[in-house]
Amino acid sequence: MSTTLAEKIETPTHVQQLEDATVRFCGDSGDGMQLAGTQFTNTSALVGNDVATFPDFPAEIRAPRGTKAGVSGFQVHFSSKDIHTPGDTVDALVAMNPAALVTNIEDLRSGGILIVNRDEFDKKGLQQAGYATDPLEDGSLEPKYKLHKVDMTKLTRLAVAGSGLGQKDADRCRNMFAMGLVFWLYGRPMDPTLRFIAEKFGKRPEVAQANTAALKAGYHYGETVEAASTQYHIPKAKLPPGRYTNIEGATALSWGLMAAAQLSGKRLFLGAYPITPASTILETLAKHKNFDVLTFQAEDEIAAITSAIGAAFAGEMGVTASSGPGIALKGEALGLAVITELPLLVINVQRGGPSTGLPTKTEQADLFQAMMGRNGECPLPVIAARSPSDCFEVAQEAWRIATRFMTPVMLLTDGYIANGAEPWLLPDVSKLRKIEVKHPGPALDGTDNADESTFLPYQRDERLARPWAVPGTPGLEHRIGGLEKQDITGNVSYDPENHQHMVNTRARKVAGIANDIPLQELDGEETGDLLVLSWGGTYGACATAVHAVQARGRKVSHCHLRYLNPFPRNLGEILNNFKSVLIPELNMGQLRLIIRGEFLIDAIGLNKVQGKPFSVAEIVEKIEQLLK
Amino acid sequence: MSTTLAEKIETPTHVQQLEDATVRFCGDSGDGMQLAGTQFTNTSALVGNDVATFPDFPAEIRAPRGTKAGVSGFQVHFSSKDIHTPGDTVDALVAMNPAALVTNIEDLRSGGILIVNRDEFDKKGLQQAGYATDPLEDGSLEPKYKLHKVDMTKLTRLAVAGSGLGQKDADRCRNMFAMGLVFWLYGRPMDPTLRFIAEKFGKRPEVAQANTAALKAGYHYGETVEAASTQYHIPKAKLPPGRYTNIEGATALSWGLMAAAQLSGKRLFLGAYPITPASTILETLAKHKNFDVLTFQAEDEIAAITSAIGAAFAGEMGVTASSGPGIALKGEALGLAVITELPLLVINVQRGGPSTGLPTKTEQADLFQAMMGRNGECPLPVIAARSPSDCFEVAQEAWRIATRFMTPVMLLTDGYIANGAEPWLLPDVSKLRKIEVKHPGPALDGTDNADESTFLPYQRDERLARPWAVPGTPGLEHRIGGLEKQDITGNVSYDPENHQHMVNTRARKVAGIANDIPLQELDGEETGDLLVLSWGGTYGACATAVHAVQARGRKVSHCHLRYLNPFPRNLGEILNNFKSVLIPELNMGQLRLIIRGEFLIDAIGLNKVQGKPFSVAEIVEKIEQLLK
Amino acid sequence: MSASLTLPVLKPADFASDQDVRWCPGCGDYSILAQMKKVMPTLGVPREKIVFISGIGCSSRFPYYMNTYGMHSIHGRAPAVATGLKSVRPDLQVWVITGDGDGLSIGGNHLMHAIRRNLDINIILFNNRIYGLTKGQYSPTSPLGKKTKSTPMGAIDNPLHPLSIAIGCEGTFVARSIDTNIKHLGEMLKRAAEHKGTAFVEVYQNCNIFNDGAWDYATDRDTKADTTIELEHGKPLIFGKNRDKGIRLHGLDPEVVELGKGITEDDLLFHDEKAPEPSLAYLLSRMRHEDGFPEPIGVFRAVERPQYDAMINDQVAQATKERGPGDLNKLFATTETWDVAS
Amino acid sequence: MSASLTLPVLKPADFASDQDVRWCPGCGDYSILAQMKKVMPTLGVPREKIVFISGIGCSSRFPYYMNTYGMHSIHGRAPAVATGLKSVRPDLQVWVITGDGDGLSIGGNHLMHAIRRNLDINIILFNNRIYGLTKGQYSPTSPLGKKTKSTPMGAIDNPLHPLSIAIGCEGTFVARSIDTNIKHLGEMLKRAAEHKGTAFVEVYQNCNIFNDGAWDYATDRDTKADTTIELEHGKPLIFGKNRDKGIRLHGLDPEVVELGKGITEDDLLFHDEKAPEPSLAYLLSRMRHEDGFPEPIGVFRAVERPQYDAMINDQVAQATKERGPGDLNKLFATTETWDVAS
Ligand SMILES: Cc1ncc(C[n+]2csc(CCOP(=O)(O)OP(=O)(O)O)c2C)c(N)n1
Ligand SMILES: Cc1ncc(C[n+]2csc(CCOP(=O)(O)OP(=O)(O)O)c2C)c(N)n1
Ligand code: SF4
Ligand code: SF4
Ligand SMILES: [Mg+2]
Ligand SMILES: [Mg+2]
Repeated sequence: MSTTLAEKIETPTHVQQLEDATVRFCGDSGDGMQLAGTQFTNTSALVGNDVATFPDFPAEIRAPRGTKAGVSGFQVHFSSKDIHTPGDTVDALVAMNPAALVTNIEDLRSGGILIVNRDEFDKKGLQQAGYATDPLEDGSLEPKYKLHKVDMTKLTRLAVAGSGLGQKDADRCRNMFAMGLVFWLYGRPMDPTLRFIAEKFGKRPEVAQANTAALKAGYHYGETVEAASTQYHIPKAKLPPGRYTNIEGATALSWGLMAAAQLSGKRLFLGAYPITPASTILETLAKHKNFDVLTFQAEDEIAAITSAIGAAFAGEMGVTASSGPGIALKGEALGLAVITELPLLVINVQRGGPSTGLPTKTEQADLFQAMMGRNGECPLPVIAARSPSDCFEVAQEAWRIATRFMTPVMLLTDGYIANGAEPWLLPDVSKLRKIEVKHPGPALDGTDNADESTFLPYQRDERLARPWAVPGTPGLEHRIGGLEKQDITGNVSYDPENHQHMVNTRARKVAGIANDIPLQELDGEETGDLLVLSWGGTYGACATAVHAVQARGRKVSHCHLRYLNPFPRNLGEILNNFKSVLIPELNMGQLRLIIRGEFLIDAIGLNKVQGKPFSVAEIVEKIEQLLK
Repeated sequence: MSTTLAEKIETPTHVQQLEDATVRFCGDSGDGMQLAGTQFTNTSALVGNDVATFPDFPAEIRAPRGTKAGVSGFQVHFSSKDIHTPGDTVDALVAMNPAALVTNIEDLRSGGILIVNRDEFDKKGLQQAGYATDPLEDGSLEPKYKLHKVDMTKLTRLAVAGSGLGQKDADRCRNMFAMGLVFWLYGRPMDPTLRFIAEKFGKRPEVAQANTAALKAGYHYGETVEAASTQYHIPKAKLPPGRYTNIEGATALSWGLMAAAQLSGKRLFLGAYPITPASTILETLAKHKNFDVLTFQAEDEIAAITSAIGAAFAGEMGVTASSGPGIALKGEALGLAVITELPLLVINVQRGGPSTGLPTKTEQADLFQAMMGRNGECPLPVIAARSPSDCFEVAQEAWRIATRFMTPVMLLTDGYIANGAEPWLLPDVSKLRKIEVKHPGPALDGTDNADESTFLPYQRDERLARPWAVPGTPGLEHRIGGLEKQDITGNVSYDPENHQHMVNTRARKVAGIANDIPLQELDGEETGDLLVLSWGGTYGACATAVHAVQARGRKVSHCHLRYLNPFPRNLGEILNNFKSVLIPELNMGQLRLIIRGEFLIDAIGLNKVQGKPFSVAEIVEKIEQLLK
Repeated sequence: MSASLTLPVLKPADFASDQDVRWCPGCGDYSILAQMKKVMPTLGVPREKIVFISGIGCSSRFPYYMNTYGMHSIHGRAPAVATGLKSVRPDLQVWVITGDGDGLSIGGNHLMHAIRRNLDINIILFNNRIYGLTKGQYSPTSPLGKKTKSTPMGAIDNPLHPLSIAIGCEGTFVARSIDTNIKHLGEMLKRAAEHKGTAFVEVYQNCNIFNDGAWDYATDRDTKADTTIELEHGKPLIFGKNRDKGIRLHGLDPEVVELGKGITEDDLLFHDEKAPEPSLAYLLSRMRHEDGFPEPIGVFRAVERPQYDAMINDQVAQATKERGPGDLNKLFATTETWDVAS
Repeated sequence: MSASLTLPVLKPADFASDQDVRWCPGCGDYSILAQMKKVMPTLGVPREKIVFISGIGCSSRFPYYMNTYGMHSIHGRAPAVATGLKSVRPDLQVWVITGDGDGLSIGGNHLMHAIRRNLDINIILFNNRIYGLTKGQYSPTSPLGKKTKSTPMGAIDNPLHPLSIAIGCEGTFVARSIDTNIKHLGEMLKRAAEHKGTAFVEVYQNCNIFNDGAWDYATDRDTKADTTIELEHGKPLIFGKNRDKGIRLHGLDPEVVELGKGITEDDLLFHDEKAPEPSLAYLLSRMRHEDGFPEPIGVFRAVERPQYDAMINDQVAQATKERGPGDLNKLFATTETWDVAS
C-alpha cells in the first residue's frame, strides 16, 4: 500500500521553514504515547523526512495512573537532512499530565513549544508529580517556553460525544487529539493515521469514529484557536531513491534472520526465553511460521540455547536470543557450541546492568561477557549492529560467518536499537547474497554399514572449519561432545599436545575470520588529530558529532566497528595514523581495555551508563576538549 | 602423634648422597598408586625432606584394566633444599604394567632408575599398551635406563601366602611391595607406613598382615637381591623450625575457610554441587560439622550460589565452590551478589576447558571468566592461591575482603594446587588475624515499630561498604534485590544519574581494596632486564626458574600476584622498572591482555594449555631466550 | 535483640512498607498482598523475624511492599535463596513468593527440590497462567491452544499442574486458593505458616492486563459454587449452589453425583488431608474444570515429615556433641606431623 | 539419502562404535548397552536416522559406544538438546540417556518440561542412586540417611521418585526395568521406542564401585520374585515365587494379600496402563520395597497425546497453507511504504 503523497497541506499565513525538528510525546503509560509517536514517525517518513526515534518505557507494566513511575515517552526526530539520532533536545513537548511534565521538561530547549493537557493539572495530579504550586500558573514555564494549555480531556470528550463511547473509552482518544494538534503544528497530513484507525478499529466502528473525531478535533483546534501562532514546515529529505519503510530494530533483526535462513536453505529454529528487551524477536518470528520458522519458548535460557544447539546438530539454523542476565546463563552451553564447532547465533539485546539492573533501559556493558564470559580458552566471533535497519544485514552476516567457519557467533544489539526505528530502503531480495552451506554426502560406498571411522568429523577445510555432517546421512554416523577432542577423528582425547593443538586451532580459526570480512572503513581523512572509534548503537551519535566537528575543519575521523572479534585486519594501521583515539561507549570502557591490550595505544574513553544513548553534544564537547 | 625419627637407616656399602630426587609411581587405577605416592610423600616429609607432589588421575573412574586410559600416576619430588615443584623429569619410575610404562617412560631421565612388574608384561598387556615387541627384552630400555625387572605379582603372592587372602586381594598388595623396594632404594624408614597400615586395616588383621608382609618383602628384596646396586640418601631439608604436616591444597583451603568462619564468629555455609576437581572441598567440609559448618549439596550450581547468597543475607558466611563449567553457570547470580553488595566467597578450582574439556587436568584459563564473565558493569575482587598450603591463608584473606567491603570475592585455585601436597608449618592458631565483622544494632528506639525508612541499607562507610543488617534485628527491616538501587536508601531507582553514580561507586569500592592490601613484593632486584610476572599455581615453577637464572647472574626478578583485582597499588611502578616483562600462564595469555590494557606495556607471554603444570626448564629456557 | 521477645500488638498496616505499590490497577496481586498483611499479625512472629524471598515477575515485586526483611532475587531462584537462609537461620519465618513462570518455568527444579527437602518455608505461587512482567507470553500453566504474544497460533505444550508436581515431588503441605476468595485465602496463608515443613500454596490470580478472566469460572459469583469445591478434612466432597452435588469414587476415578436419589453423603469421597500416602491428594489435583469437575480449593495434603533445616542443624549439634566444638589445634593434631628443630 | 530407504539387515554388533567401552568392569551400564544394541535392529529404523543425546555422567558416556549419530552434551541439558533436534527433524529417532543426577538434580527442570511437552523421544534414566562419575556423592534418589562422600553423617533430603515425578508432570509413557533383568529391559526399550510421545524409562542400575548392591533386593535370585512385581496390562497384580501373593486396593491404599484363603484374582487390583487419568500409575509409583511392597516393573502408563514435535511442524504447515510459503517481498509489502523519486 505504497503512497506518494500529494503535498496538499493548507499553508496558513505564518509558516516557518525548518531543517529539522524533534517532538516528544509523554504521558501516562495508559495514555497511548507510543502509538502517537509511532504514527507521527510514520507520517513524517511518508512525507519524505528522514526520521529517528527513541521510545522510553517505564519498567512497570502499569504503574498507578499519574505517578512518575508510570510516565512513558516517545521522541521523534524528523529532518530534511539525513539524520542518525533521535535528537539531543526537544523542540516541541507534549505532556499529558504533571508527572510527564516534571520528568521531561528539562529536555525541552528554552523557547521550545510546550503543549500540556490542563485538565490533568488538578490537586492530585500536581501532588503525584511533586509540584508544590501549579507550574502552569506560577510562571515557572512562561515565558521560558511557548506554553499551550489545552483542555484536552474536555475537548476530546466533546469531540467524541456522538460516538456513544463511555467516558473511559472516550478519554482513550486524547492521544489522538494531541496528535492532531501536533500534525497541524508541523503540517503533516492526517490520511495515514486515518487509514491506520480504519484498519485497527475496523471491527469496532464506534471506536474508529471516535478516534477519527478526536484526531480531527485536535487538528482543527490548531487551525482555529491557535491560528495566530506559527506553523512549521520541514521539507523532504534527500534520501537515495527507492521504496522505503519505517522499521524497528527488532523487526529488522527478525526479518534478517528469516532472510538468512532462506538464503542458506535452512529451517530457522529459535530457542528463546522471554526477557525484555529481547522478547520482541521471539514474538516477531512467531508470526512468520510460513517462512519455515519454528519458535520454541523454552523453560529457561539454558534450554533455549541447548535446544538451538540441538537444531544445529540436526543441520538447521539454530538461533537463541536474550539479554544480559539471560546471556549470563548461556555461558556454559556456549562452551559446548565452541568445542563441538557447530554454527549457532546467539543474540544479546543489551540492557542496563549489572544483575536485573535497568531492564527497560539501554546499555553496552555486555561486551566483556560476549568476548570473555566463558570457562577455558573459548573464543568466538562477536559482531554488533549499529542501527535499527542495520540489523537486517548483520543478522545475515552473522549466519554467513557461523556456517562458513562452523562456530557460534555472538550478535550484539541493545534496547535503543531494538526499539528505535528509522527509514529503510527496501532491499532487492533477488540481489541478497546467497549463503552457501555444504554438508558432506553419504559415505562413498553409500551403504549404511560404512565403518564410521572412515568419516572424520574434525577433518578441517582451508578455513579450518570442520564438516557439518547431518543426521540422516548414511555412513557419517559420529559422536561429538564437550570433552576435548582428538584432532581429525573427533574422538575423546586427553593427550596434552593434542589439547594444545586444538586450543590453538580453535583460536586460529576464529582469528582467520579477519581474512574473510571487509577491511575496516573510515569516515574522514586517513590520518589526523583524533580518531573516534565506536561500536554498536552509538554509531548515530558518533557519526553526527564527527560530521559536526569536521564541518568546523577539525582533523577528526570516525571508525565504526561492526566486527569486534576478530577485528578487521587493518584496524591497527588505522589506529596508528591518528594522534589520539577516543572510544565513546555506554559502559565504563570495555572495548577500550581490549583495544589498549591488543594495540598498546593509549585510547581515551568517553563513558556513560545512564540507561540512555549519548547526545551528540556530549560527544562533540569531548572531542573539542581533546583537541584543545 | 608427632614423631621425631631416629635416623636408624642401615647404611649399606654404596650410598650415594643426593640433593634431591623425583620418583613416580604409575600403574592401573586399581593398583593403588595414589596411596603409594602419598605414603612415600609423608615418609619423606617425616624424615625432614621438603616435598612437592603431582598426582595425575585418569578421567575414567575405572577404565578397563591394563589400558592406557586407566593409567594413574603419582609423582613425588623430595629434597634437602626447599623446593616448589614436583620436578621436571623423573629419577626413578615404577611402572606396574606396560600401559603405565609406555605412557610415562618419556619423563624418565636417561640413566634413571626403571622398576617394572615383569609379570604384567604378557601378550595381552603388551598389546593393550600397543607394544609390538617386549620392551623389556628388545633392548629399547637398556642400557638407556637402569632397568629392574621384578616379578612383583609372584613375589607379592609368595609374601602374603600366609595371610589366607584370596589371590585378588593378595594382588592388591603389590603396591606395598613396590613401595618397600623404593623405600629401600632411598633409605626411607617403613614405620610410618606400618603405622598407617595398622590404622587403616585395623579391623581386618589378615589384610593388615598381608600389606605389612608385602611392604617388608619389597624392602628386603632391595637389601638382598639388589644389594649390589647403589642406595641413595637425601639429607634433611633446612626448613624453618616448627611442627609440620604434609597438606593437600583442597584440605588447606577447607581448613582455611573453617578458620575464617571462626575468626569472624560466623557459621560456615557451603552451597556446592559436585564437580571435579572442586568436590573435595564439599567432602572435606562435610567431615567437620562440629566447626559449625553446614554443607548443602545443591541441585545445581545456580542453587549452590544462590543458597550461599541466602546465607549471606541471613548474616552468616556464605561460600560456594566449583570448577569452570559450574562457575559459568553462576554468572547471573554473581551479578545479584554484586548489586546487593553481600559478602560471599566463590571458589573456582580451575580445570582444563573449554566446556567439559579435560576435567581431571589443570589449567588457568578461567581468569577472564572471573574478571569479566558477567552482564553489565559488574566488578568484583579476584584473588588466587599459589600453592597447596597457601590456600589456608588465602581463604581467610578472601573472607576478610568480602566482609570489610561487602562484596563477593572470587578465589582461584586449580587442580594442580588442589590435589598437590607440600609440608606446611602449622600456624599458631592463637596468632591468626581476627576478622572483625560489624552488624548494625537494633533501631535506636529499640522497638520493632521503628519506621524502616530510618534505616539506610546503602549508606556507606569510609571504605564505601554498606551496612550488613541481619534479619532478626528489630527496626532494620529492609528489602534488597537485583534492580538498580537508589544511593543510600537502596530503594529501586531508574534515575539515570543515580545509575551512573551507583556503577561508579561499586567500581570505586572494589578499586579501593588496593589501599587495604599489602604492596606487591618482589623476589630479586627492584630493576633489571626482565620481570617474570606470575599468578596462581605457576608460582613454584616460576620461582624455581628465576632463582636458577639469578644464580647465573641474570638480572631477572620474580613478581607473583595474589591479588588480581584490584592489582596492588605499586604494580605499575614495579613493571616499569624492567626492560621487559614475561607472563607465564597455563592459558593463552589472559593476565597478559589485562596487564597490557591496564599498563600499556608490551608484556610477553609464555603460554601452555596441556593439562599439566610448567616445567622449570620451560621457563628457564624462555627467560634465557628473551635475554639473548 | 531483646526487643524481639516482647511482642507489641501489630496491625496489618504495620506490615506495609513505605514503597508505592506498582501493580496495575485491578491486579489480583493486590488482594493477596492485603490478605498477607492481615494474616501477619495473627502469627505471633515478630516482624524482624520474617523474611520474604522472591524471584522476578510482577508477583515477585511482593517483598518490596512488606515491611519485613526481604529479597527480590533473580528469576526462578527464590527457593534456593530461601534454602540457604533458612538453613543457617532456622529461627526465621521464611516466605517464598513466586509466579507460574518464575516457579514452574525457569525455577521448576529449585521448587521441586525445595519441596522434597521439606524445609520449613512457605511457598506461595501466584498463578495467572501468563508472563505478566514481560507483557504477555504464555506460561507453563497456560492452556493448550492459548493465543499469546509468543504463541499467535496457540500454545502447543500440555500445561503443568502445579499441585500435581508438588505432590509428585513429595510435598508435605499442598493447598490451593483464589485471589478474590479473600477469607479462604487468608486461612490458607495461615495454615501454610503454621505447617512445619515446606508449605506450597497455589493461588489463582487474575492478570487483568494480559490474561483477564482466566479464572472467571472459579470466581464468578453465579458459577463458582459449581466450578469449585472446598476441601475439608474428614468431610465428604460436597459442592453446588445448594450443596446438592458431590464427588464419588468409582474405582480410582472421581465422578460427579447428585445427592439424593439414593445417593447419600456416606457414598461420597471423604477428604483426608493427613493420608500418609499422597494418592488421594494427587487424584484431587487431577480434577479439572475443563473435564467437568469442580476444582478443589483448600488443603489437599498436610502431613508431618522431618525438615531439612532442622536436620542439617541436628547434624551440627550431633557432631559437636560427639567431637566437641571445632578446635583447629585439635584438627591439626589429627594429621601425621613432624618437628623441625631450630 | 536413498541408501537410508533400503534397510539392510543389521546385527547388534553393527551398532557398536569403534570406541572402547570405559565403564568399570561389572558396571550395570554394560548390560543396558547390550540390550540397546539388541533392540536396535528390531526397530526397523536405519542407523543414520537414530540419534543418542546424553548429558554428563558415567551413564552419559553411552552415545560414544553406539554407532549412530550422538551428542555427549553438558550436564543435565540433554532433554533440551533433544527438543531442538527433534523439532526441526521429526524424522529422526531420538534417545536421551541420563542419570539420576544428570536427569533429576541439575537437569530436573528440562526433564519435567520435555515430558510435559510430550515430544516423540525416548528418555532412559540410569538410576544407580549415586553420582558415579564424580566418585560417589549422594544423588536425588539416594535414600534418607545414606552415607556417602558428601554426606558422612547420612543424607537428609527425602529422595525423589523418578516415576512419581514423570507422572506428576503429565507423562504419557512411564516404565521401569532393571539392568540385570535383560529380557524385560529389552522389552521396555522396545515399548519405549514404539510409543508416540515422550517415553520415560527408569532403569535400576548397579554402580558396583560407589554404590554396590543398591538394588540387590530387586535383583537377588532368591528375593526378587517377592520384592518386585511385573505389571501387565489388563492383568491382576500377582507376584511371589509361587505367584501366590497379590496387590489389592483398600480404598486408595494398595495392600499385599495372600491368594487363596477366600481371596481370588478378581479381588486384586488389575493393571490398566491406558487409564486416561494417571491416578493408578501414580499410586503404583508409590509402592516401595521399604514399605513392604513389591516394586512394580513394566509399563505403568502408556497413553496417546498430541506430540510437541508434530504440532510445532503442523503450525508451520498450516501457516504456509494459509499464507503461502514465506516471501520477503510480500512481507515488505505488508508495511506502510513510500517512494523517494530519483
Ligand atoms: C534470567 C532471566 N530471564 C528472563 C527474565 C525476564 N522475566 C522476568 S519475569 C518473567 C516471567 C514472569 O512470569 P511469572 O513468573 O508468571 O510472573 P508474573 O509477572 O506473571 O507475576 C520473565 C521471563 C529475567 N528477568 N531474568
Ligand atoms: C555443570 C556441571 N556440573 C557438575 C559436573 C560434574 N558432574 C559430572 S557427572 C555428575 C553427576 C553424575 O551422576 P549421574 O547423573 O547419576 O550419572 P552416573 O555417573 O551416576 O551414571 C556431576 C555432578 C559437570 N560435569 N558439569
Ligand atoms: S501485568 Fe498482570 S500480573 Fe502484572 S501487575 Fe499488571 S495485572 Fe498484575
Ligand atoms: S563408577 Fe559406577 S556407574 Fe560409573 S562406571 Fe563405574 S560402576 Fe559404572
Ligand atoms: Mg504469571
Ligand atoms: Mg547416578
